[in-house]
Amino acid sequence: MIHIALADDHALIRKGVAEMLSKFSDIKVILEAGTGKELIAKMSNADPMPEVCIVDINMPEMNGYETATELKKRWPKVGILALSMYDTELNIIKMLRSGAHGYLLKDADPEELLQAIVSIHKHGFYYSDIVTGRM
Amino acid sequence: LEKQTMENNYHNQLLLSRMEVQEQSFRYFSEEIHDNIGQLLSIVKMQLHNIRRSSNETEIVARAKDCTELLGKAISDLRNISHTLNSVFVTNVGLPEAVEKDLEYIRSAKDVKCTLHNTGEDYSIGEERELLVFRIIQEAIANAVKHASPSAIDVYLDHKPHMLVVRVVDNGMGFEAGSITKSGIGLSNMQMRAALLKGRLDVASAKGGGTTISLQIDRESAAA
Amino acid sequence: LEKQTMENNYHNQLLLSRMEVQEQSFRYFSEEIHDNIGQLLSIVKMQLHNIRRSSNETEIVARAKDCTELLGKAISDLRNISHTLNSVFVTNVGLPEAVEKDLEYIRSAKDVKCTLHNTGEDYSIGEERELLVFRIIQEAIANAVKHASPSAIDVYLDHKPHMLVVRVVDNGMGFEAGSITKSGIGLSNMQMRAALLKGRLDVASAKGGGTTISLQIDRESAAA
Ligand SMILES: Nc1ncnc2c1ncn2[C@@H]1O[C@H](COP(=O)(O)OP(=O)(O)OP(=O)(O)O)[C@@H](O)[C@H]1O
Ligand SMILES: Nc1ncnc2c1ncn2[C@@H]1O[C@H](COP(=O)(O)OP(=O)(O)OP(=O)(O)O)[C@@H](O)[C@H]1O
Ligand SMILES: [K+]
Ligand SMILES: [Mg+2]
Ligand SMILES: [Mg+2]
Ligand SMILES: [Mg+2]
Repeated sequence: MIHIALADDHALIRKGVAEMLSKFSDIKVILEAGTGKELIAKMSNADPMPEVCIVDINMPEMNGYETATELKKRWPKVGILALSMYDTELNIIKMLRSGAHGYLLKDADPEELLQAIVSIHKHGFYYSDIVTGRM
Repeated sequence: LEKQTMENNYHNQLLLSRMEVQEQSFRYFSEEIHDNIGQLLSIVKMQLHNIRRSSNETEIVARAKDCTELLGKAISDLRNISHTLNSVFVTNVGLPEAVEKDLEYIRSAKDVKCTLHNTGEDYSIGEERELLVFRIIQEAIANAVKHASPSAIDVYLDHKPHMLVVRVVDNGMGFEAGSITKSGIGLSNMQMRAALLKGRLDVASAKGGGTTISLQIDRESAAA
Repeated sequence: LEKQTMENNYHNQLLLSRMEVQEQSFRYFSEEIHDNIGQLLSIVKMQLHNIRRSSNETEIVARAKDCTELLGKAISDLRNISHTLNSVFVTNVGLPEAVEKDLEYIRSAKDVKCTLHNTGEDYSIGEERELLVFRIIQEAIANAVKHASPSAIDVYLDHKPHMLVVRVVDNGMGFEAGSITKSGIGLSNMQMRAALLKGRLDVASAKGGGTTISLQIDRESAAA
C-alpha cells in the first residue's frame, strides 16, 4: 500500500485526483491540504506517514517550490511528485531543483499518474516525457 | 534642431509605450486563461477518465452531471473573459452590463462576493468614454483580486445629473503608496485613461483597511 | 507657444495610441477564445448530455473517449494561446520555439499546414528584440489566417552571420495595397515594431498569388 498526501489550493482538483486514485487498490490518499503550509502542518502529525506527496505549484501562503524545499529538509525520504498546469522549462527545472522527484501536468491520464507514484515510491524518481524533453 | 530631437523622442516614446501596454494586458489574460480555465478543463478531463473506468450506471450519470456543470462553468467563464476583452461588446451593452459581466467572472472564478451598485438615472457618456471608464474599473478589480485577497468587491456607478461618479471598493489588505516596490503599470494606465477622460482619479488605501479607487467625470465631454 | 501645443498634442497622441493598440489585441484574442475554444467546449458538453441519456455501456465508454480527446485538444489550444500571449514565456523559450507554439495553435485550430524553417546557426538577438520580432510574426500569421484562407503558411527564420532574415509566407488569396479599405491597425503595428528594431519590413502581395512579409534586422542592436 502506498499512502499519498495531496496539496492543491483547488478543491475540485484534489477531489478529481483522489477519485482517479481511488480506482487503484494499492494506493490510498490519506491526507489533503489546500496550501503548502497546511500540508507541512498535517505531515507533522500524520500517522501513518505518506510515502508520496503530490504537490501543486501555484498555491497561496506557501507555493510548490517552497513546499518541496521544506518537505525535503524535514522528511528527506518522502517522495515528491509535482502536479501543475505549468508546462514550461523554467517551472519544471525550478521544481526539480527544489526537490521534486517527478513532474506531471494536471491533464495527465490516470495510468501515468499511477506510474509516476509507483516509480517514485520504488525508484525515487520518475522521468515523464515532459521532464526528459527538457533536460 | 531642438524641435527635431523632441519629435524623435516623441516618436520613440510613442512606440515603446504602445508595446508596453500591449504586453501588460497580454500577460494578465494569459494568466487567467491558463490558471482558471485550464484548471477547470483538467478537472473535467479527470472526471471523464473516472467515467470510462466505472461500470456503475448511477455513478456514471452522477459524474456526467458534475462534468456538465463544470464545463458549463468553464464555458461561461471563458465567455465572460472574452466579452469583457472585446470593445465592441462593451460599447454595445453599455457600462453597467459590461461591469456586471466582469464581476460575474470574478464571482465565479475567484469566489469573491461582488456587487454592482448602479444608482441615479442611467445615461450614456458616449461609447469611447464608456470604454475608457470600463478599462479603469477592470484594472481596479484585477488589482483587488491579485493583490488584496478581499472577501468582497463593490463597484458603485452613481449617475449624478452632471457627473458620473465611479468607485471600486475592496475590503482586502490595502497598501501604502510609498511601499510599492514592484514596477507594475496598472495604476499608471488608470491615471492615463482618467487624463484622457479629463476626469479625476483618487486612490485611497491603508494597510489592513482595503482600497477605494474613485473616478469623477463630467457627464458631457469637454470640448477637445 | 508652438512648443507647448506640440507637447500637448504629443501627450494626447501617446495616450490614444496606447489605448488603440490594447483594444486591437484584446479583440483578436477575444474572438479566438470565443470562436475556437468556446466551440470545442460546447461540443464536449453536447456529448456529455448524450452520455447521461445513454444506458449502453460500450456507447458510454466510446463517447467518454471522444470527449476526453476533444477536451485534450481544447486544453492544449488554450495552453498555446496563453503561452504566446505571455511575454515572459516568449523570451524564456526563445524565438524559434515561440513561433513553433503559435504555429501549433494555428495547425490545430484552423487546420492549415504550418511549417517553421529555422536555418543558419541559432543565435539570440536579445530578449526585447526577439519579443518584437515575435509579435510581428504573430500578426502576419493572424492576418494570413483571417484574410487569406491559405492551405499553407511557412515561416522562415534565417540566422545569417550578421543579419536575421524573417519571412512569413502564405499561399492564400493575396491583396493589393491600394485596395485596402478597412481600417485595421495590424500592418501599421508591424511597421512600428520594425521601426523600433531599426529593421526593414516589406509586404509583397498580389491578388491570387499569396502574401510574403519579410523582415531584415541586424544581428547586433544598433546604438540607441
Ligand atoms: N487593490 C489593491 N490592494 C492591495 N494592493 C494593491 C491594490 N492595487 C494595487 N496594489 C499595489 O500596488 C502595486 C501597483 O499596482 P499596479 O496595478 O500598478 O501594478 P501590478 O498590479 O503589480 O502589475 P500590472 O498591473 O502591471 O500587472 C501592486 O503591485 C500592489 O502592491
Ligand atoms: N496575408 C494577407 N492576405 C490577404 N489579405 C491581407 C493579408 N494581410 C493583410 N491583408 C489585407 O490588409 C488589410 C489590413 O490588414 P491589417 O492587419 O492592417 O488590418 P486587419 O487585419 O483588417 O485588422 P486588425 O489587424 O486591426 O485586426 C486586411 O483587412 C486585409 O484586407
Ligand atoms: K498550478
Ligand atoms: Mg493551484
Ligand atoms: Mg495591476
Ligand atoms: Mg490584422
